[in-house]
Amino acid sequence: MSISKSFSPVKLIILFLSMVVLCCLPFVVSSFVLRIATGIMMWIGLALSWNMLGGYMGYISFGHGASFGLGAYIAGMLMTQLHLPFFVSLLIAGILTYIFAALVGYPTLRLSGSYFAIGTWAFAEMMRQLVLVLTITGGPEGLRLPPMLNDNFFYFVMFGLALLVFMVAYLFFEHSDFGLKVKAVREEETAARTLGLNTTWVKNQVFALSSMFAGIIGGAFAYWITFIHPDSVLGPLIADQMVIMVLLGGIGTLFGPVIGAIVLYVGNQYMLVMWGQSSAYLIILGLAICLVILFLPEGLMSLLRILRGRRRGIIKRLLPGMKKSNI
Amino acid sequence: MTKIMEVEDLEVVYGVIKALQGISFYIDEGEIVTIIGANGAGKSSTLRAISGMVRPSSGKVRFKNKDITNSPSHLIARQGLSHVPEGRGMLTKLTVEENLILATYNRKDHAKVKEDMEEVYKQFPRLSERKKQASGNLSGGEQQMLAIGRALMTGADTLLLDEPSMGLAPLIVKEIFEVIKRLNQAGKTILLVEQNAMTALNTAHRAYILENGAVLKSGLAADLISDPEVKAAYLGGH
Amino acid sequence: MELLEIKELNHMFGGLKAISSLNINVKPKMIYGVIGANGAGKTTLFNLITGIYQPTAGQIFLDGTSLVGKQSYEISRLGVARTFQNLRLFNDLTVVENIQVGQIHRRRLGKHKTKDLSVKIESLIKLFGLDVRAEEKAGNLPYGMQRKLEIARALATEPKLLLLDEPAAGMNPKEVQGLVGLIKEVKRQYSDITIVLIEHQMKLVEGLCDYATVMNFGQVIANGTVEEIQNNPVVIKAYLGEAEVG
Amino acid sequence: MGLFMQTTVNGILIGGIFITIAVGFSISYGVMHIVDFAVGEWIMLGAFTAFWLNQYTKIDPLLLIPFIALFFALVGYLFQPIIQKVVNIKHRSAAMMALAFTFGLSTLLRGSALTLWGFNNRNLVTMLSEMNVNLFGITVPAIRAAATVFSIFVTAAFAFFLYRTKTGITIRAAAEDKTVAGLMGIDGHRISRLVYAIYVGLTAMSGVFIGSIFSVFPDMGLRYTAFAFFVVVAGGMGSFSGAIVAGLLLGLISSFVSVYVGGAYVFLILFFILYLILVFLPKGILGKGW
Amino acid sequence: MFKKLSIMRGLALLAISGLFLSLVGCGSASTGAGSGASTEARDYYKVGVITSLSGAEVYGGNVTKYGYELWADAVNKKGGIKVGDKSYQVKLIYADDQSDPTAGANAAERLITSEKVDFILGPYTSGVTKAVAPILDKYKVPMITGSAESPTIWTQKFAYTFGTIPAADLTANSPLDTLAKLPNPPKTVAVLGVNDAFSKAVAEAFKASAEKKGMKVVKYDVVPAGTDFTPLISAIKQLNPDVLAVGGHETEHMQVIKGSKSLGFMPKAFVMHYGITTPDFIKNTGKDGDYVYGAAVWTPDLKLKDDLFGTVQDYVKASKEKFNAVPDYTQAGCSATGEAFSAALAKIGAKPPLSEQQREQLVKALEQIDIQTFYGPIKFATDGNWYHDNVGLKALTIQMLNGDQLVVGPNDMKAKDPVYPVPAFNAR
Repeated sequence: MSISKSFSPVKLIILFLSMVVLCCLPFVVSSFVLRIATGIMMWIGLALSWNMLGGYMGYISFGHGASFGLGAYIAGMLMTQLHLPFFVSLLIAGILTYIFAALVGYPTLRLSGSYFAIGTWAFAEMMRQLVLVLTITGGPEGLRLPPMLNDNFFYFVMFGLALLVFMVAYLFFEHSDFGLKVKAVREEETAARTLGLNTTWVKNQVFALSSMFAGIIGGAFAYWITFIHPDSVLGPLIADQMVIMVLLGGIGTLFGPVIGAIVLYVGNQYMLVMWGQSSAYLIILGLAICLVILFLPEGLMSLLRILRGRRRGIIKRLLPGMKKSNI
Repeated sequence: MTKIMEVEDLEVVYGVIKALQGISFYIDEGEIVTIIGANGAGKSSTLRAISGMVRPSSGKVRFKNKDITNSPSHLIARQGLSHVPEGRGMLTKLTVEENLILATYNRKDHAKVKEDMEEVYKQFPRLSERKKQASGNLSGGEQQMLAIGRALMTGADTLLLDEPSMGLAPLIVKEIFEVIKRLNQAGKTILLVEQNAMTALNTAHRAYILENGAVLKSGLAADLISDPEVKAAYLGGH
Repeated sequence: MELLEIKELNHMFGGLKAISSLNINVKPKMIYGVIGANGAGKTTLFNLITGIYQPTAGQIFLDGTSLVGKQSYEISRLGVARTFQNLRLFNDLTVVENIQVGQIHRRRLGKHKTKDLSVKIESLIKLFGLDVRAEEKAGNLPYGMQRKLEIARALATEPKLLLLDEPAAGMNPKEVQGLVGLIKEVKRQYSDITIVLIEHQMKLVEGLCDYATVMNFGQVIANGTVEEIQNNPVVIKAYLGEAEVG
Repeated sequence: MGLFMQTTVNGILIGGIFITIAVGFSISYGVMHIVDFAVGEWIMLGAFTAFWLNQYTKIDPLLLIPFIALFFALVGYLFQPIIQKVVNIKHRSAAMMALAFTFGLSTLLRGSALTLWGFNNRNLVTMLSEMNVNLFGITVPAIRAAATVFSIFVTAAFAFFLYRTKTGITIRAAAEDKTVAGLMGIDGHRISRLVYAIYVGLTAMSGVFIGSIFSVFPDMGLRYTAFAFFVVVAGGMGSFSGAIVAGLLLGLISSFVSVYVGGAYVFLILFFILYLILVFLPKGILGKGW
Repeated sequence: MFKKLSIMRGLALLAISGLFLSLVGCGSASTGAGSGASTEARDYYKVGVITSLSGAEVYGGNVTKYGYELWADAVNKKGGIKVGDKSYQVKLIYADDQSDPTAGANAAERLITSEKVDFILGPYTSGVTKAVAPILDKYKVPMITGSAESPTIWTQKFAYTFGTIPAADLTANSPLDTLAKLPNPPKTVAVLGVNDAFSKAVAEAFKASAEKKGMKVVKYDVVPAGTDFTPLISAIKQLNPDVLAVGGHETEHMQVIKGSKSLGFMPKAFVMHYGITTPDFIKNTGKDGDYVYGAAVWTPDLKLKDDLFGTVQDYVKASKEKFNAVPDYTQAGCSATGEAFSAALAKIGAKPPLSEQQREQLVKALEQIDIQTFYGPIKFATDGNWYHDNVGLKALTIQMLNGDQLVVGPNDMKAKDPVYPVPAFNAR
């Protein structure tokens, strides 16, 4: 139950070392690589935030991109129109996305299964159309933010956000009563209610919380890219990628979304570099999704598990007497 | 008499639950055999395993001297074995007539189909009155009649009936069991699963009493009626 | 003073009457049996008490507080816990986690220290013989243990009223015997608790219950001690079916 | 008044085309319980097939419709077992995996089309493309009228098939309860294959009309996926009459909003209505969905 | 069963991991080579091209690609860009922006930091241009775009971004101006626009110029991409305007023509902007596309020439030979971007690879150039609302006929008189 129990000393050391490596990254690699790393961090954060809703609670949303876009636009408008500082805007964007999602959550969470998927998708499309016709958002012209061109800064912002979401996922969803409640809703909502859980409230909280993180990351993204447009931050691709990353890595696990985000983002970038002049990367992306679902429905995390199992199997074969001596 | 069906050491496991612990029994042609027992004793699982709705984990089912273990249910149905599931398995959006037509899907003997249809309507005049109604709008008794009628329309000579009395008023139960008897007299072999022990024993030739997935007792129905153990299994011993 | 008081309860599904004019009174600290064949409306009754369904008409009181119109979780917090006929465990969570979920709202009330609660979990797990498989996922337990876990989870909410929906379904005689002993042990350790259990096997009711109600077609057909019921001709008829057919 | 009538007619003609798609989609959802994200891609492939066949054979695309329907029915029939495999996967949310699978499929098909046929728009010219009919001062584009009439005809034929033939009854039975259907001697897998084949055939066939009314390009699928979802969801999954009403509703909303509110708001309002219907009328506007 | 499953799993694992490993391998190899180039002295210019090679704007992206490639071919055939007494070849490095601003920004970063390009030829869309421009400012790498036409790019005053095509609001008023000068000018106009940056700017300009010339705008509507135009067209038909003006791209233009024809709507003229000169539009609309008015800054019939490409006709021939495509003004504008760079490089005498200081000089030189090309004059504004945009060009009014772009205005440039009102669809 405690941290020491789920993380062996070896794992803790690995974790610590990787943190050190990640902190040193900006001072070692080229700025393009750093940019990719920033992108990876962003997507890790987004995939983890989606996983709170889709993985831990089992509500598959195809509209999570709306929160990302909403956060991006709120932060963008606060910075350009009210000239608020970045971090203040980010904070307000997070709070407003949270409130907005909490309000939208009540009707939307009445749906479940495929209906929830389509409902969130329709809502996200609606948001995109809304931003396109509003003048305050710049409509189709998009919104330009004051450029702040410091790669290291954004790397650390995204890294920090990804870490934050990871810690929240770890502490709130993996190791707390709240996480238990959420999983209980996923596993058996009726039973959870008869055990005294206000599942409506739990569901709404998860919806709002995961939206808030997507919103904050969206705000950071807006400042990083300096230009946002309804099609780029509210397009369906944002949500689709979150879903695919989590499925690819392993839904409902802590490291699955991380692995999924890294593999898909890096894969995507390299495919772009390699075959950017053709549409072949779409074929490969589509094929990869189909293959993973057909043969690895539990995601890449299940591969790790299989490999680990095999290793254990090998040990067993090498030490046939071990099991007996244990008894 | 020839054995139309033989079941050997049938075992069914749902996930971690062992619903059937290996039961064996047989049915002779033209018999009514009943399996009685409490809820969860494994009665329905037995029927499901026979008709291919669930895959038995071990054991054998032979029907008309053919091994039908592990055949998919639609192929078993084509052998002349029809299962009327618990809860009647109504296709509520289909009309009465459509339910009946559906059952003839695999039959090529069109003249006989027509004959059978008339026979079903004759046996169950209430269905004839409600031909065009969605079966979801029928009463429980009518639904049970339709379920049996539908099983007949598959051209089956052997019927597996799962709790035909469930949720029905006593008068209707009586009516249903009369039909079952008539069908048997007309030559159908029937395997009947019931909680309603006395009624079932009064109807059947032979019976098997199931408890916790195993056969507790078997014998002629007439003998079992007066058996105190039967009564005990239901009402508690005194 | 009754602990559970059900007055003129009615419930309709579509046009069908699942429960009609039902009256039941349960005194505190009783073990009370609700008996009836499949489809008699027993589970519907539990669903009405625990707020999963709302009754078409009638009243349900727990300790004088009306439960009608309240949500399931509110009713649970008032002290009603239940199990389900078709097991509704959190299959992907471990045994301990399942029980923890049951404790959550108690913990929120701040009446207990975390340490007390884990002690409670330990004693529950031991009581139900789940200690060897405490870290296993609920879905991987054998069936009998799953049944027990569900009861343990319900107990973790520290209910006044425990509703057991066919706790013995699918158990073999030995397991049923164990269960009877277990329920008695629970009753001994939690002396204030009141238990209502749904059963269609007279056997179990006979060994456990002080008092029972027999239901048929959504109506009460008999009330009384177990012995009275076993000798009630109406019950025998409903139970064993008509003596003569045709 | 003239404008009002014209707007109404336009609306009906826009929505008419989507009825066929919705009907096929609904029935495939009913039997297989899969929300197919690739629906737009089948439309696109149908349109492209018509275009290429027309290029090489010079046969009018409208006359090619039976062939395209049959060809894609075959494609669907051969492809269905793969989807069935996904549905049968032992997974907590198998239906969601299937949804994601069709999403992958749609990406794959779109990518292939873009790579094979490039990005250009293509014009699918039919014998009706140039014509229009004038009725009491209302102009009716012939191709759209034909599409709507054809759509209604196909829907009626399909309804007849479902309600009046043995196989149709079988399909409806499988949609309601595959297990019970199995007890009647019906092979559920075969029915699923058949239904998926019909769905793909119908959808690709509608692609010919959509391609000739608008234009043919590899990215066109995305847009029509949105419309198909609208009609299917608003009509209630699996409901025939719902699909027809929702198809017409889609058309009328687009038409009236464009004319009387402003074209900018068409999609905004459509998606908003879709969302409201989902939340408040999850069984569709007629309440007849599964 | 289980065994079979695990074999399939193994296969999938192999397939997927192989896929990604090969990608990572190839990718790192290519970046490895790129980063090694930083100190390498090369005798050619490395020119980055960021444009939409996939995504929604892939069509236009390829038009820009044709333009940039023709310039590179022409330069390299001549031995390269002449700086001092030596010529240096150019090498184009492509980066796909997927029609998405984020991907465009990534692409710019990669081209600059990994590929170490000397300068950049810019994106097709205005959105991507706006996302790329700040990154260029950061690294001080100049870019000229031959395509993006949204006026909002230039109001941002990016220091390192230039454009050869005048902003849409400078060009879009020409067709209505031309029509207004006719003896029987149109009195009523309906304006439709698509809700993207360029198309909306065009629609706004159409509306403004119509109002300025005293015409009545009877309908003005900006719709999302993908909207069905028929309801709008039938509403417009009821209003019976003399002119229907449309701001959009070739897909929408085709659908407006198709929709109008099928609804029997025939205004006295259709006015459009970019897109009507594309092969897609010409091929797909056929005769129905004739007589459509458009705005352009360049047509294949102009009598201009320069040293690199020769006459406009030579350029057209080269394009037809290589891409089987008649060039439009976007393609020509893209080809001309290179000429601006060549001229500026020659002027400051900077040999490849360019240092940061040389790139700064290059921007200064670009601000000062004033050259005549086959595309027309190139001179970038250095202040005002069109900062760094090429304001030297005059907007032309064109009218399509048999796939040719005939210049019908302004009067001093026209090759033919405008046809107005135009013949009905069925009278051609």
